[in-house]
Amino acid sequence: ADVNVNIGYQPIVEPSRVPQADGTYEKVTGAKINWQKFDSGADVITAIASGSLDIGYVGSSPLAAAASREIPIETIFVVGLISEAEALAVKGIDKPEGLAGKKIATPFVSTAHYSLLTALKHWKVDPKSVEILNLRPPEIAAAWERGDIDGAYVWDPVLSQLKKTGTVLATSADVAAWGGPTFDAWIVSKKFAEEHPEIVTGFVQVTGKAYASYLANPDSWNATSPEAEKIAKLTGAKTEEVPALLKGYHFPSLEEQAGADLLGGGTAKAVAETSAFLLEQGKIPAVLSDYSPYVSSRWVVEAAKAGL
Amino acid sequence: MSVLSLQSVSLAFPVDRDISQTRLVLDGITLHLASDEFIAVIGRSGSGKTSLLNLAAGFLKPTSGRVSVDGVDIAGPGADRAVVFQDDALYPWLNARDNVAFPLKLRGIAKGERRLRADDLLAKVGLDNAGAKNIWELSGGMRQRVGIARALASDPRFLLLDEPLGALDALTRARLQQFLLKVWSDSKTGALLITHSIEEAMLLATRVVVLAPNPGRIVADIPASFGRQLLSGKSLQEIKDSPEYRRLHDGLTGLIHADAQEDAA
Amino acid sequence: MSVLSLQSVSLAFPVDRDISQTRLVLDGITLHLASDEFIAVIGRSGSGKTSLLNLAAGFLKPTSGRVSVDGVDIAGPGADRAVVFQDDALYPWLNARDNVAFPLKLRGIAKGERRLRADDLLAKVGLDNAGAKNIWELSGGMRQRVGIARALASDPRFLLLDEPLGALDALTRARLQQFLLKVWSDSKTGALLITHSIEEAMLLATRVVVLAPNPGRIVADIPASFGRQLLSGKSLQEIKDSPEYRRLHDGLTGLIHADAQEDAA
Amino acid sequence: MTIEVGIIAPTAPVEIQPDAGKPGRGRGTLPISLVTIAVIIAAWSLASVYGVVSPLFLPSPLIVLKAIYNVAVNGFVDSTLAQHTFASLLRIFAALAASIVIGIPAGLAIGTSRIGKGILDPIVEFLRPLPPLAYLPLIIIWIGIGEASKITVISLAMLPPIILSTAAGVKSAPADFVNAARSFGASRLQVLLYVILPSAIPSILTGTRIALGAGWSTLVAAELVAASRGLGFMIQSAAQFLVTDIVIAGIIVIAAIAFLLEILARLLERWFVPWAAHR
Amino acid sequence: MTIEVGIIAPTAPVEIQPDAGKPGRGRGTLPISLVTIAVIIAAWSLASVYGVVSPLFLPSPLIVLKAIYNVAVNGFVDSTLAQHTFASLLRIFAALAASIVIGIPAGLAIGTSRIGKGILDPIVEFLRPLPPLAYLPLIIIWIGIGEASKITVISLAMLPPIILSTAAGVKSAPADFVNAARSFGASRLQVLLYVILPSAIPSILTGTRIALGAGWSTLVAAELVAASRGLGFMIQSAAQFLVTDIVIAGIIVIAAIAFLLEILARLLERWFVPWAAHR
Ligand SMILES: Nc1ncnc2c1ncn2[C@@H]1O[C@H](COP(=O)(O)OP(=O)(O)OP(=O)(O)O)[C@@H](O)[C@H]1O
Ligand SMILES: Nc1ncnc2c1ncn2[C@@H]1O[C@H](COP(=O)(O)OP(=O)(O)OP(=O)(O)O)[C@@H](O)[C@H]1O
Ligand SMILES: NCCS(=O)(=O)O
Ligand SMILES: [Mg+2]
Ligand SMILES: [Mg+2]
Repeated sequence: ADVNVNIGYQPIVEPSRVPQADGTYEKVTGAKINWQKFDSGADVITAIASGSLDIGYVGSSPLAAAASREIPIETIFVVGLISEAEALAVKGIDKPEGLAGKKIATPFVSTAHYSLLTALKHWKVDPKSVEILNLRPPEIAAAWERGDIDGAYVWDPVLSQLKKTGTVLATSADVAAWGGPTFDAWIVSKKFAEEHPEIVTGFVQVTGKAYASYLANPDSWNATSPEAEKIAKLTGAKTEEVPALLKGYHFPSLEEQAGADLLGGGTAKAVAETSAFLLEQGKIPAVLSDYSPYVSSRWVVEAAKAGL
Repeated sequence: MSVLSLQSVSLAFPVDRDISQTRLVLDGITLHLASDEFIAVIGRSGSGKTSLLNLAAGFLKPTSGRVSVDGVDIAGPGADRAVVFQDDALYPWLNARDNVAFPLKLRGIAKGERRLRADDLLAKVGLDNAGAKNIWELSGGMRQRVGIARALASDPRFLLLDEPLGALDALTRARLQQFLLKVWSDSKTGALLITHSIEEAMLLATRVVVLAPNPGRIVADIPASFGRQLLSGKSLQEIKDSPEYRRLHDGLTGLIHADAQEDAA
Repeated sequence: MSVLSLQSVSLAFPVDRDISQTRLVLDGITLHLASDEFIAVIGRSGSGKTSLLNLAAGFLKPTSGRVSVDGVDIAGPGADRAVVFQDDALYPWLNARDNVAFPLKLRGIAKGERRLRADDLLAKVGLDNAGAKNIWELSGGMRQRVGIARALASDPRFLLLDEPLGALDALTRARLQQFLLKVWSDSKTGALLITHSIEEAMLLATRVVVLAPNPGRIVADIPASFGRQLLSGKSLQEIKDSPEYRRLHDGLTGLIHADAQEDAA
Repeated sequence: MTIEVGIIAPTAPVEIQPDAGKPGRGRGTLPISLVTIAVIIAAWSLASVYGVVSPLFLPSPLIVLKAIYNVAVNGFVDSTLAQHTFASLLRIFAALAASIVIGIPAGLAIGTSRIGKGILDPIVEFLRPLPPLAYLPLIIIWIGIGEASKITVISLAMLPPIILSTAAGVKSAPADFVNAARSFGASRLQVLLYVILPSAIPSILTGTRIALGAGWSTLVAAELVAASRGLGFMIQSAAQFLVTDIVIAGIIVIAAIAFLLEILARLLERWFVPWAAHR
Repeated sequence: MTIEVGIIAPTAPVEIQPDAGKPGRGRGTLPISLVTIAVIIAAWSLASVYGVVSPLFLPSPLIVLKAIYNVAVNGFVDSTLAQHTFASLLRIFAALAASIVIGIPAGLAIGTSRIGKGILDPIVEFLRPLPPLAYLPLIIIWIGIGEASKITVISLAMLPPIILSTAAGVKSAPADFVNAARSFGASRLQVLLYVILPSAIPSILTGTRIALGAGWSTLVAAELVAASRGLGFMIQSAAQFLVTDIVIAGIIVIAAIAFLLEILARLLERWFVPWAAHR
């Protein structure tokens, strides 16, 4: 009988939307896939923990939280390192010291929130001296428009909206360089990985292929391309914005994924550091001594072996 | 002196949900009530007595004809025409005293004064100690009396009473009849009394109006003077034994019966 | 034969919000109603007549004493004791016919049969064509008659009537008195009738009970036979002219007046 | 209190008119409402023409109209407007059905029985103030991410008004109505079905109308979780990418549907409980 | 319909008791409610002891109790439980005040005046189904990110039940009550204040109770807007990091407060509208 796979995705502009739209995953894995949209990593984690989802898309922050609570999951694919896609845009502030006493908004608990706090730490600006406000991206755009906030650490498309009238103080690429990388990843529930390893491999294979296709010729995924249209259709983004949105991430190839910087070791370290940071912020009650059980390079290696 | 007039008034109700069809309930009613008159309306159940009073009060608009006070068409209910309802219509959120004082409150009379006058009126209808009672703690007859006291409190030019003494025992009823008669003669308040008692109609009214049903219409309008006789000190027994009284009583009874026979035919 | 009994019953209500204080409304009432009897209760307004009926119906629990049917304490209202309410208590979501048919529906009688019986009862109370009418389209007297028809539809062992004819004109009232008398004698339904008319009490009842107020207590329980005389064909005038009638009438009037004097003292 | 034929509406301006007693339901409020709506749309147009609010947040009526057309024809996030609407309507009605089936008996139990009240009161009082956004994770954990969880979220918002209004309706049933039935031999069940329930119906209808509003306003929250279709899902997807015209289009569609349902509810009310106006 | 002294409650088990007519409000429902709550807590404990649900998602009552203690003493996301509660209570009460001040007159206008109904009906019907999550950006554009916007979001949820219940209450005022007042010379304003308003009060109270529930359940959405304190904010922050014990603690605190307010509302009802039980 057909295997049913429940996959939770987020409406984020990234290359795997294309095979999702094309039905390639179904073709390659031979499984019946049930795609479910989620708006935040926290909900994805909950759904996986409830057994409603097998594979899900989460950011590093919820991933760290989930691992710290010992939810049986495994990171199988690093979607992308967030680089220009998230940034701190400000109005009327030209240096980090100027942040003191200003109102900076960010969606709490997001990767952006993590990056903002990391950046402040790097700049040695006391977070308590900055008024950090919790707003969701659309509300950030509204508050910025009104002049209620002086800056925001947020992602596209709201970020590009802010850039029109503001300046960028730091991007997540900078923050990653300062030791606080943020990234999105695909995770799988351990139970499902044990029961259907071939499907997980197939999933990683198709995803990797999509990335490779994008990386081979990023410029061909322009505003009028069928790829952009498919992505727009699934996410709700405007087609003309898709190419720019794609550029906001650094998408690693399958080979890079297997390397020591990512699933081969770096990712587990990044999760551990994120967790330590969350603990420091009082957001989670405890951290684990070892996060490597929650990260596995097995799938990317097998997928790479299976060839593209 | 004021006059409340109904001129060639008719009233039709829609038949159930079919609003294109109507049923005539009152037809060609002409009636003038001067403020020194006491008109009693009698008639069979369903003949349109309450409807007639509702028109005079301004609760209903006539389908045709005019309702006016001193020649001015009425624009709905007004302080000149106080009503005692067939179903008491007392406010449950006010106690007996405050119900009676309600018309005074509307006129902005001070609290202490209101209380005094309300208690006085309550005493006059035989409810000396019921002022603080809640409406749901009153018996049916007590509620009717509170309703009468409330209407009197508004000090109207016309008093419209819909079977106000229906739920009272004979003694209380006789006392209140006396009381109404006195109020009417002292204050020159024109009274329109609906009653199902021919005796009551004759003893109180200066004119007895008989309503026949289907559609409601006036079949008799007969002057009476027994009330004045009563006021002038004549005894009840003496009045009831008089030949005029007997004659009128028989006449009115006959009128209502006649109408019933016609009904059966 | 059944008997509805009140034995040394008393009833107290709390005084307004102060639930620690009570007011005695009925005191030491003992009354037995057999199913071949017709008891009329008279008494001044507020003397506790409705309260007495509510106890018999099972709507109120006595503060002390027992209410029983054939020796078995009642457990609230029951199909053996049907009530006609002082305020009609008709269901506005049912038309007149369905209100009358309601007790039949409770017993699972088929729709067609219900309709026939309800229309028959409506005709008996003089409402031949009112079956399809909504409750709010009925006059006060019509509503009272629907209430009577509804209680009769339930075919009870005892009929408890709270001033059922209060809102009726003399003729309709006389007809319904005849009707009630006939129902009572035909069906052996014990009747407890509250009325404010001494005449009505005397003409219908086999016993007239007089209630004095503050607290309500039975001050007289007098047998009467005028109803049976009426049924056996004697004319109303003849009965009213008889010395027994006059004597009892004067006696009862005196009882109520006496109590009023005492009241004033 | 409504304007009835021949009756001088107690609080309406009282003028005796020549056609006073004629059949007809009094002048309607529709023209005034249409004027009100026209004024609001005009104000909105002016606000966007004069740029009082950035078009990013308040696109002009014309743009919204175009967006509605566009979503209807070409769709948004993979489904057409009709599909989104249908998905949401199914959820709303399923939730409504569930809330009625659960809520009315619960309300009756609270209103009529001491034990029912004792048991259900704390449960209802606990559920009432719960924020859907807070219990969403728990719902997912307990009933997964399928339709059931969305319907549950909407039902949880609809239940309290229905239960409370039913209980309030029960309390407003005159004691004499119940007494009468019992003296005609009605069983407890018959009293409930034939007397208390009809008495409570006007109140239940008001509660249902309130519940429908609550249901719609919970729709976005319900469709936050793993929906792939639905007006709430559409609005949420659009909001994330600042596609405000679609957001407003979605809001307008919701308002329009809710409005139609409200009209339906009022017709039902007028038809089935005409006596409510005559109490 | 409530159990009154000496009255055989129409639907309560009818047993004639020796102390039947004695003062006292009948046996209360509190014991039954306490048993119900105990049963629920016991079931919850068992579920967590036997691991029916992962403790991550349903921590045991003890853990939640500890969480409450912990938040009360040490705080969570930079504020103590008292501070969160106080912030939310302020918002709820400000919104309640605003909704009452706006909603009751609006409901009276809809219920009593054709023009009022014509103008307000479409506005209310439009506002009723709006999902807060959809209109948040517009609220921010118009009234910023301060307290006012949070209070507005809560008020928007509270207004419809209050308006609808007020209008329904107006309609339930018997025509004779209004007629009586007018025949004693009451002006339209006096009819409104002295007759229609008191008649509508039981219904308004029911509406207010429904509104309070709606207000609490919108709290999380309202506190999505730049809050740094508040129970909704606390719950939301905790939920995102799967700190379920705090989420449940927050829910329990909300339920407890709402429960106290409900008891208060009922006392007010019993005290101010005793006649409602005697209609
Ligand atoms: N629910 C109640 N609470 C307090 N007192 C009450 C209540 N019901 C009745 N009473 C009081 O009990 C007394 C008797 O009332 P009841 O209704 O039995 O009188 P009644 O004889 O039927 O009078 P009427 O002929 O006017 O109908 C009255 O004084 C009344 O005020
Ligand atoms: N709202 C209404 N809709 C339709 N018909 C009505 C309405 N109100 C009254 N009627 C009808 O009008 C007729 C007259 O009713 P009305 O109440 O005036 O009688 P009445 O003389 O006061 O009777 P009673 O002595 O029994 O109170 C009745 O046949 C009644 O059915
Ligand atoms: N971009 C990642 C979003 S979340 O999974 O952190 O919510
Ligand atoms: Mg009448
Ligand atoms: Mg009585």
